[in-house]
Amino acid sequence: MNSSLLAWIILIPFISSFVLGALYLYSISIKKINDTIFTFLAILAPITSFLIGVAFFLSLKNGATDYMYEPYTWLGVNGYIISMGFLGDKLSIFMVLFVTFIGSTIHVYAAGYMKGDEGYGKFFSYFNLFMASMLLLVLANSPIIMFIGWEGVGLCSYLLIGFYFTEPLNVVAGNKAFIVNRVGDLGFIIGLVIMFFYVGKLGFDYYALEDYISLVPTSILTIIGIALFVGAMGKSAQIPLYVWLPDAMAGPTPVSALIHAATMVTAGVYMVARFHFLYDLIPHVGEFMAYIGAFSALFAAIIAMRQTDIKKILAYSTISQLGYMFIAVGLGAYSTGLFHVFTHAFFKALLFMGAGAVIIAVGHEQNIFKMGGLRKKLPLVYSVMLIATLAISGIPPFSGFFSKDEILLKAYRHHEYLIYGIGLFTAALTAYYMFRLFFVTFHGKNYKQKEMHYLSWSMKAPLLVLAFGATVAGFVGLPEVFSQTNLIDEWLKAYSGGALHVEHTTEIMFMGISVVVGLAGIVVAYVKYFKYDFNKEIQESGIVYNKFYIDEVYHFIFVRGIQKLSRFISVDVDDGVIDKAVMSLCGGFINMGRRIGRMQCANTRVYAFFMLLGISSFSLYLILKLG
Amino acid sequence: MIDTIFLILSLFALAGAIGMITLSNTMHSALSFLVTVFAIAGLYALLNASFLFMVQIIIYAGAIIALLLFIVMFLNIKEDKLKEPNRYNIMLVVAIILAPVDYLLFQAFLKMPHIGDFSTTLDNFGDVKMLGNELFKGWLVPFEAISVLLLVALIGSIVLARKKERE
Amino acid sequence: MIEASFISYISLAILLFSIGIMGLISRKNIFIIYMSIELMLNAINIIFVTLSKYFGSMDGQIIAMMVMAIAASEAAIFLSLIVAMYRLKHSVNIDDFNTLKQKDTL
Amino acid sequence: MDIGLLSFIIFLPLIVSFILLVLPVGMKITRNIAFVTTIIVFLLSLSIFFKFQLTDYMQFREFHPWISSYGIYYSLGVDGFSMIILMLITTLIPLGYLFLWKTKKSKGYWASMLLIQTGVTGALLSLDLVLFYFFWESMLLPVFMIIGIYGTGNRIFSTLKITIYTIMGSLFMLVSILYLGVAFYNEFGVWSFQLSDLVQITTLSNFERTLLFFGFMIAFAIKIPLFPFHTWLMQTYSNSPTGGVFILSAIMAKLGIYGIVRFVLPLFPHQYVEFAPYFVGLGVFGLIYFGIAALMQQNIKRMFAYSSASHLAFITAGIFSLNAYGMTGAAFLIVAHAMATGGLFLLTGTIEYDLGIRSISGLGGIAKKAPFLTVAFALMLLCIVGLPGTNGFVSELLIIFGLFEYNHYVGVISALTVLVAASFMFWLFQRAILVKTDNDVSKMKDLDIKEIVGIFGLAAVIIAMGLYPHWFLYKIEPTIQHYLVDILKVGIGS
Amino acid sequence: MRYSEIVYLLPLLTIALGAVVLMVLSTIKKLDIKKLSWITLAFLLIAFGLNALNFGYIYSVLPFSHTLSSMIVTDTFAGYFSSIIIAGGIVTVLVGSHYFDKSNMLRGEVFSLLLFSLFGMMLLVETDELFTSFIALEIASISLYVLIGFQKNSEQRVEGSFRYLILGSVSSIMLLLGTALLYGATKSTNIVQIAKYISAHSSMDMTLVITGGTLILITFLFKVAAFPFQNWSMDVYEAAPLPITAFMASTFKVAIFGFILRFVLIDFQELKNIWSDILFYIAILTMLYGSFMAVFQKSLTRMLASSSIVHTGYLLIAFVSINSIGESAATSIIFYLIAYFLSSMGAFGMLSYIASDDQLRVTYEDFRGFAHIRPYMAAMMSIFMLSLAGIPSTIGFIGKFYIFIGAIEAGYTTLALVGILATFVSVYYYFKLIALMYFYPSSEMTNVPSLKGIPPLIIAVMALLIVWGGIGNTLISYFPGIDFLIDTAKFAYQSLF
Repeated sequence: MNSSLLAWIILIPFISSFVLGALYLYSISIKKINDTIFTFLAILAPITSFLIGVAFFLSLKNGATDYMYEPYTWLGVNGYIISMGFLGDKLSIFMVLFVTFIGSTIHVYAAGYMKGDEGYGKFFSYFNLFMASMLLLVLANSPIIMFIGWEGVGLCSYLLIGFYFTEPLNVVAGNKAFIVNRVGDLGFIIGLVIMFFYVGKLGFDYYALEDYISLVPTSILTIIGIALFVGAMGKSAQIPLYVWLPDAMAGPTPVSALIHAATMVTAGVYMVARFHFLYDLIPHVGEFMAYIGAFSALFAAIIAMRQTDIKKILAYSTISQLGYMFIAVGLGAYSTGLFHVFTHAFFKALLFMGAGAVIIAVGHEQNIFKMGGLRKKLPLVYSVMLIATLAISGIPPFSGFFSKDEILLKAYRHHEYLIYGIGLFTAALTAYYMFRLFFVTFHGKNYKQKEMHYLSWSMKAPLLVLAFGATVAGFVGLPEVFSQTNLIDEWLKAYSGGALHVEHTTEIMFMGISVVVGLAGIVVAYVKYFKYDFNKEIQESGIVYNKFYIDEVYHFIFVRGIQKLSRFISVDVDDGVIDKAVMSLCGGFINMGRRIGRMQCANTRVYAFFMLLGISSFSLYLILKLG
Repeated sequence: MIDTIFLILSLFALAGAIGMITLSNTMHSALSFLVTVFAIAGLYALLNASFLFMVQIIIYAGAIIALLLFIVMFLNIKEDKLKEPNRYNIMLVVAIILAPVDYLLFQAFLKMPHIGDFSTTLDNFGDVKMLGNELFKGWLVPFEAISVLLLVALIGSIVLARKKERE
Repeated sequence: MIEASFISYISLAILLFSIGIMGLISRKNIFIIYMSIELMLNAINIIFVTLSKYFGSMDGQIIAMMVMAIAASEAAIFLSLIVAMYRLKHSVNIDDFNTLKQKDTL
Repeated sequence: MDIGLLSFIIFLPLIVSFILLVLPVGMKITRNIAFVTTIIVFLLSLSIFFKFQLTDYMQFREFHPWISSYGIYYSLGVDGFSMIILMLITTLIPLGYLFLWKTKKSKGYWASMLLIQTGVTGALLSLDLVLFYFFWESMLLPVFMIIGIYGTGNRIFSTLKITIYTIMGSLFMLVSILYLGVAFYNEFGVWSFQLSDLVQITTLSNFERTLLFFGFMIAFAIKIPLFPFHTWLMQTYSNSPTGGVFILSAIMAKLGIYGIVRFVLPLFPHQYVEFAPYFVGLGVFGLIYFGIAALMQQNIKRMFAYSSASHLAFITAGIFSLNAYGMTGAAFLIVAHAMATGGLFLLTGTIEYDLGIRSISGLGGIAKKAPFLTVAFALMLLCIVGLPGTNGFVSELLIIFGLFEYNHYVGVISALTVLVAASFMFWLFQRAILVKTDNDVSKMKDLDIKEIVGIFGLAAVIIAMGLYPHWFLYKIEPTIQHYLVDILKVGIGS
Repeated sequence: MRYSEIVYLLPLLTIALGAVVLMVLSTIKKLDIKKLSWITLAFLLIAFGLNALNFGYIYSVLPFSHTLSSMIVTDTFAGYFSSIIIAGGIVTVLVGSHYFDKSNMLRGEVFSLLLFSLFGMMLLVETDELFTSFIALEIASISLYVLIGFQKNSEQRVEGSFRYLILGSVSSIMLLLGTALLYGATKSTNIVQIAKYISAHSSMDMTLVITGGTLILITFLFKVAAFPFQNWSMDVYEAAPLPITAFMASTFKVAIFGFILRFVLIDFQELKNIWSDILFYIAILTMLYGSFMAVFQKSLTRMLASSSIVHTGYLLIAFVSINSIGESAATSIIFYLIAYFLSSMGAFGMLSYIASDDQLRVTYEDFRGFAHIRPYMAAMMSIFMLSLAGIPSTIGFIGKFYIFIGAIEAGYTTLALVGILATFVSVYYYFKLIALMYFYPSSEMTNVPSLKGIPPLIIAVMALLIVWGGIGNTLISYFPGIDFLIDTAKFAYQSLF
């Protein structure tokens, strides 16, 4: 296969995005264009990319070596060259496949969801731009090129969160997402720069880095590792940079599904996996990462328990699940982390799309306590949501169970018992809050009889596809006890961090614990919310509901603080000190002139006196000089 | 003998000068200045400048001061109006400030290289013939320039003193 | 060594010159100011004539004579200006003429 | 006597401007002819770009005696660094014209714009220090006129302020130039103000060189402007008309940087290296200081003024990083920033033209009325922010590389640039363009076709330079290496 | 006696003849100001043409040296300065004729006095005898006193004239006293003889010579309005009718510099260093004083007067810098004089042209929005201001360039820096005028003469000369450029020796 096709995987959505954008601008300012054209152009792109991805997948599966395509020198300074290059290895093609697949389904879904929206074309333009950036991130062959995609997805995230930009809250959320991501990017860039200086001069693609990374002293590697992880923290919404993600739910639901649940947020995980050769050398950083992940998982789960907004709950659950992934990659089990990325993509996308369907159906209401009893009204949605909820809660045989269980097992086997405990506890919480959502939304009594909106097939079909995926995706990574071949570990052998052989009985015991914990969560939720009385006025409050006031604290420290500083600089320092000094110097000169101007008193005798003084001083000077 | 005359004349000159700058009445000070002018004319005579002696008397005493007095009287100035209470203080200050100037000038002349002789002179030194000869042989340009200057002064005084400009 | 009589002439000239400057600055009366200037010219003339005698050359005397002519021409200008000024202000006080004073001072 | 290509580029606008001023033609004809002139100049400079050879020599030299009694020559030349700025100037100016097209200014405006072009290209291409100074000061006058006549607010005050400020700086430079000339004369017995001659001076003591170095640096620091010489900038920008602020920000400020690289570096390599830490520090400090100050500005142009100052400080840090990365990055950021800031000022000018408002709080909801403008604004903004895919990113990355190589800690701090610009720029975008407010923006019109062609052309270049920077950079590589030789010599010497 | 030598004297004689002729003609009532101005112009042009005959090469002649006792020297230096002086006369007459015509106080004698004054100035630069210099200075000054006080029913004119008369007389007396001292020391009043004496007796005590020279220097400093002898200038410039101010500020200053340069360069080349310390401070104080005065003025005349003090300061920089090495400083004075002459003559001329109609006290405010009424006049005024400020592309810049390089070459970098400071301050008050002219909407200043007739034309020519002198030539070979001006200045300098 021609490796230049790698570029086309990216280029197709990019071109599509460009064309869509141009058409959209044309459409709104000159002549209206039919939405069908947009739909067609939009959906074509990810599907084509997906097909190319499949071709690469098959080729790799048949033993082809990694594909590398370097069309041109991106930058060459001081003799060091950074190429614009793409790498098609097993990891990237794996990512390409699931990104394009999930992307395609969400495109289809969005075609229904966004129908009739004013910004229809714009939406797909952004969407395809996102696809292109994400694919660039994935397919890049060097960290710098990856960073282009990395920031590109951040930009698309910004654009899509602020999609309805006339509403201040949306744009604020978008800004927040972008800025917080930028904080992460700061870390990324620092890591990048340090890496470039220690190894990059020998070549800056992954191969070269992998070869020479061991030349770097560990202390530096630690810094690089932490810096890069800060980047991942930003993108993957880990403590302390998670704050943007819940707010990012301001965007249209397909956006939340695609970007803020399935693909973009997992970029951090992908990046860590990509730099496995680095993190392998610095396990202490990995441990740190795992702890961050664990705490993020727990923290987000706790917050999610008391939220009322359906999308916010899902957002916190995303943070929580991302925490799991970081536990895995932090402990060196990259393939396990990626496995969870994979399964999570399915069920989380499904959850979001289901939520989107619900939201559409009830007329853009997001508070779960104002829904209720939707089971009858939306049977299809109900059933797929059930699958997804079970998957996320870790109930076998749904996909989430396998990946999450493997993570917990890995944690245990690495003797990280605290992490294991947190993970387990979080699993229980997850089951609890997810079923809380589920029960409240679909069961109970809907005391407000509302007109249900019609759901188009373009929304329903992707739900089914993903529901299928959420059900079976776990089977690609079956544990040893069930299957000899763990397909994921097989495919991503280089990233598996070494196989962990566990006694079958132990393994089953752990599975049992997980299932029990999950079921316990479900039971609690069932007791509390299955027959929930909607006539009670629900007033959630308290520290958990308010997300531990983290947002407010951040706002106070960073936003207010910097605004104060800004005002101080521009008003007090610039205007008050520097400019004033300059101006008073000038003013002082002029006033001095006015003072001296008194010498021009128009008195002849005074003038003559001055002359006399001059003559006299000349004489004195000469007397002194001549002796 | 000569020294005595010099002493007397210079005393007169100084006294006249001091009188000129101290007397408050214009007329008095003009007359005081006249004394100085005459004393200086005497000094010229002492210095063998016989022609200058005459010129000094004619131009200064005869022309300039006469003109001055004429104008003072013509304008009929009331001197009482001018109050100059602190003129002596100013004079004192000016005198102090002038000290270095005078010292320098004096010193300069004292250090002057000895190239001349003050005592011996020609018989006809300073008389009209010698002066005229020298004037037209060696000083033609300044002489002509002076004539231009006088012309300018003539026009100038006409212009300035003319009563009305243009009808 | 310079002869004493020579120096005494010069000293007289310097003294007269100084008195002229003193008069110029200390007096308000424009006539006296004018006469001070004339006195200064006279003082310089004494120097020239003294030098003329000293050098035994007529140059100094010629210069002195021409200075008198200049003094005369200056006299003409001076007096006519004084007349013009007196016509305007009816004053011979030089301090009364200060229309050109710098405005806008602090 | 033959007239070279560079002379044509410099003086064509001047001649056209004079002809237009004298002839009794109206504003429209003046504008059209001025535009055509700039296009011709652009084509000429394009031919220079393509004929440019990959060496570090000065090319397209022109060398004629001007004031031969003092060895002052009319001496022009282009190397990689000046070529890239020349391209920038000649590209940006016609583009700016497209935006200024509809301004109802008198013909003096257009004539002044042409004069400015002569001044800046002349200063850019001169290799004789007196000639450089000549153009350097001359270009101030049309700017003075444009801001003073067509500006708003307290324009007279700010015009006088910028003039006096910048002239003060350049006068110090003049003294330094003269001092160098005299030193050369004393050493070699002939007068010369050629850069290539003056670098050979060996007799100056270190102390003298340091003073002269600062003589030059004050001039450039004011022009750039560096902290604490920046206060003129805020007032001037906020009171200037669009064209004036466009020229000031996009072009003239860059000449300050250019001057440092072109003259200060070769003339005083020791001092350049010796004081590099301070200027790097000043640059990085300025980056953050101005960036933070920009956040709370109410006047949109004032905010861009701070933003420009922030970036220019960063560029300054880049050129003092003493390595190829920083230098190349600075050269590239000069271009990137000029394009993006120029574009932003032009767009802001359009908004101001339609609405007559400059304060951010008076705007809002423009995006709905003017989608093209919004898209263009966003693209420029992304370049300022340094988003990968735009040339802004490439240059910032290179400068960070350079600073990191210079000093690790400085490099890490300078990475804050990714955060600084983003914070205020996006906030501005939110408040001024996107979010709908109660303000009446119904008079807002979208860009017309000329402006669209212009601004999107610019955006295309920005993105092209972001995606394939090497194609634009390889031509200046030899020049940069040539400059580094000076610095390396210092390293060997000390 | 070679009668051909009369050629060298012809310009001077033409001026003298013109003065006398005009004196006679001014009594004829039928001739109005216009006609008289044409006659004056004719004489001036003839004199200029005669003067230009000897242009372009180095010569030094003592015409009729026997008859005139070598008291008149006509060399390139004298020719150079005479050209400027006559040109000053021409411009004054052309620009001023409008003013004289409009202000109905002036009579035909003005032209006679103007020519007499020119005669005095020319004699001043052409004589190498100190007493003749004194007389020449008196001729020039007395004519000016009268010209200033011509309108004797105006209080300020008479007052200015009288003040100038008193102080000017005192300063002239210093010249006379200095001459006396030099005569006492050297037994001669001829500059060349004095120079010979000094070089022959360098071992002897020079107190008398130096004191005499200092007194002459004081006269010079007074006439060019250097600190602390500067106070008169602002009053007198304001008092005088504007064309006369222009004449004084530019032409007279040129003549004085011509005189002192000849005197100092020939006689005091070696002894000059004795003054360098005090002149150093005088130059600084002069520039500072002028700057301090200029920044707060409201009246343009006073502003230009104080700025002329600053320009004196620049010239003094070069004056201090004159030393044995290099000729830069001396030449730079000669060059700067022409630059300053053009700029200030233009600026004052323009002012007088504008003010002639309504006899206003011309202030900054009067120029508010001027560019919108009279764009070309505003442009010319801007050029003069730019040149005075020393902005490149004007001759003022080249002049400053020259001065500063001379100062640095002589080791007076401090002076150059102070000069820079003064320049930088000057930008404020010059640009303020440009700003006022251009940046305000047109005001009610309706009574502005339109752009008609000779005066604006001559002003325009000066503006063009300023630009030409600032850019010079690179494109057209053999067409004189800046080098030509510099070379001319050098020739003038070289002809002294």
